[in-house]
Amino acid sequence: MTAPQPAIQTVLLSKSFGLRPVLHDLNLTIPAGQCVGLLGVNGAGKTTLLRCLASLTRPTSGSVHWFGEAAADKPQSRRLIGMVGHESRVYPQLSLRENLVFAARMYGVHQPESRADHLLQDVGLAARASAKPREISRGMQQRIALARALVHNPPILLLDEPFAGLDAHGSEWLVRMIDSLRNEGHAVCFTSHDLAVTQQLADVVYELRSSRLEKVRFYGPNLMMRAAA
Amino acid sequence: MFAFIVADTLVIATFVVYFARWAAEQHRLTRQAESLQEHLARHEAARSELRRAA
Amino acid sequence: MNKVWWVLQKDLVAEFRSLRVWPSMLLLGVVVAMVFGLQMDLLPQQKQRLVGGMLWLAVFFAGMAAIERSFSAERDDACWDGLRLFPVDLSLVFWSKWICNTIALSALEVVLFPLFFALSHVSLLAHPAELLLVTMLGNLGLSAVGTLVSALATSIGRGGNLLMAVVLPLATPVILAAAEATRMIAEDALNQTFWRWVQLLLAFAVVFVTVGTLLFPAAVED
Amino acid sequence: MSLRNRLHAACGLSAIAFVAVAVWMAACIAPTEQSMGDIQRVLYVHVSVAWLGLCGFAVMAVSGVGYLLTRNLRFDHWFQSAGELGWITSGLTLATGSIWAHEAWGTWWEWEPRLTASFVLWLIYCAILLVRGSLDDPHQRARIGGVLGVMGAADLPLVMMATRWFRGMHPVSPQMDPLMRWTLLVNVLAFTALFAWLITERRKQLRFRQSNDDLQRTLIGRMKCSHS
Repeated sequence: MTAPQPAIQTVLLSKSFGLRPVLHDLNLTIPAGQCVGLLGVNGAGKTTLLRCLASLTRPTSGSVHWFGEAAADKPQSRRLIGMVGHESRVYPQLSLRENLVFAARMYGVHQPESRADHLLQDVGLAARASAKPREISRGMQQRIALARALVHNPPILLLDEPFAGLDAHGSEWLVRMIDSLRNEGHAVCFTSHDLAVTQQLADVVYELRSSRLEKVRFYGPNLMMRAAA
Repeated sequence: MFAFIVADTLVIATFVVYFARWAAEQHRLTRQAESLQEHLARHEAARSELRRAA
Repeated sequence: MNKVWWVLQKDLVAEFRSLRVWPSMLLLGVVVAMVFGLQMDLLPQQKQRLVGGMLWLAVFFAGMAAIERSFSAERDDACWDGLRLFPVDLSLVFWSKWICNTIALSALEVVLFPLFFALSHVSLLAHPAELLLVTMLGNLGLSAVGTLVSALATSIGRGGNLLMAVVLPLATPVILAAAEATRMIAEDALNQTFWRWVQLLLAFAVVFVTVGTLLFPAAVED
Repeated sequence: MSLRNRLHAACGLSAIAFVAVAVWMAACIAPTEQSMGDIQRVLYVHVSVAWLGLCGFAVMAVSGVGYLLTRNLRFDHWFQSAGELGWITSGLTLATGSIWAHEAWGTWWEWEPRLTASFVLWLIYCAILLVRGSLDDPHQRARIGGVLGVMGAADLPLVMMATRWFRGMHPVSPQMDPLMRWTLLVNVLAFTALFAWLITERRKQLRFRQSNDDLQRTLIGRMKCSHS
């Protein structure tokens, strides 16, 4: 038997905007069941990297593979990806439940209504199912965004600054959530600039510096050692 | 005949102006390429110097 | 194929709940109609000649503003990214948006047609079937062009407004054909030329729906 | 100067010589038209640039499709140079046509089908170039250009048809003296040669610019690396 394909693999991934290089020849591999944390200062290119991994942005050169398949080759392979971005990606005019039902239908999920109810239960929003996204708090918005990303149970989960704007209670909930997803075998990649949470949650931590990835090891709380990845 | 002369002059003059702009741009690009190469070489030299020192 | 319907349904429900695009589109159309009405101090026959062109220009300007806004609405809360991540062929999304925009244009015309015909003292119901045909074909073509260009404009974010300037030259054939055909209806002169214009409208709609279906995935990239 | 550059220069010089011959033929060799007189000589250059305006669109559409299929910026260099020269030639079509109209019809402009069509064509060129000029990222520029180029090319026949049916006044293809036909042919060919030469030179220049940009990008990348 051959070794299982990694959930995400990038080969010499580069992206530049005009004259500005953002990512330079990145080789990143994330096997299934691993949680990867991405650190980096603002503007280091974390969001760009995540968007490239999700096939939302076309890399300038290099390629992204999901389970050995070239990303964005077939629309169907986008089913492998779930993503939570800065914004919630839910329609403000539709209720939370309607949003989830719509997403479930677009993903071709079996029985979209019951899947939506189930997810609302999971993220603890069942009581607010008929509320509109603008009527709920930031923490709840983060929950609905996660629910929307998980609607088709994707094996790869990408999270862009999932802890931003969450209080202690909210981030504790999110850590537990991500942890259980990882244990179920999902590959998770998240960006953050919160060292403590990253250290606690991630199996492997990279830092994005001057368009390159460096592997980070922690020695004691928040003491970092960098090495080229 | 006057209209003909005006029309042809206009067309040819436009092409000449386009070509002149092309030439100016070409000149600029050539100089830019030279200075970039120079920069790159200097940078390369500084780096190997550092490496030798280390 | 029912994915086309889901997106369309989502767009219509969202629009009916918030009413953020259609009322402003209708208002713009009515204002244009009023300005034309005030300026058209002409003999009835002259009005008949002009009404087609005026009408379709009003439809064009109000309609394109609406189509552009309906796309920028997708950009709020990054719903656009969510839409692009669905495992469906993006050409299907083009079809949903195209149908939705055609419905928007039709709604606009339901208001504008009586208004214009009243202003120019032209009977609306002389050739209802032909009028409906011309209008529908015109709408289909206009919304196909508008949808594709708005998608492009949305994909580049700021600076996208500039792109809407492309639509007018691209849409000249539809506006010209629809205006001429409407004029012929108003003047009660349905001859062979009229059917030629109808053919042109049909050709335009077919060409741009094809182009849109093929190019939409490239148009919405980032 | 390398052999290649010399070859390019030779091509350019022969294109220029060819244009000189064409202009001379239009001015001195072609017989004077009986009803219109010397004004008719404007036609030779007018038809040539009008043809080139259409050629520009064809090149743009083909290179736009090429880019969208391969995502290679090489195609975009073709696109940009064809766009610029197409814009220039279609603008010249309007100008020379206007001169002709002033002499022949006594008016600078008439909303006549072909005039309207070439005006619309020119507007599309303007819009495409303006939009492209406002974008910084080369790939984004190429993608937007590609889509718009294909749309414009698909629209072109429809614009022609619509305007032709609308009203008609422009001479389509009048009876011509064989010598006039030859002059016209030589003019079209000569200006096409000049056009082709300018396009290829401009394309080469755009590629040069891109290689400079690549160089600059690596330099920026290196500096970022060594500073941090």
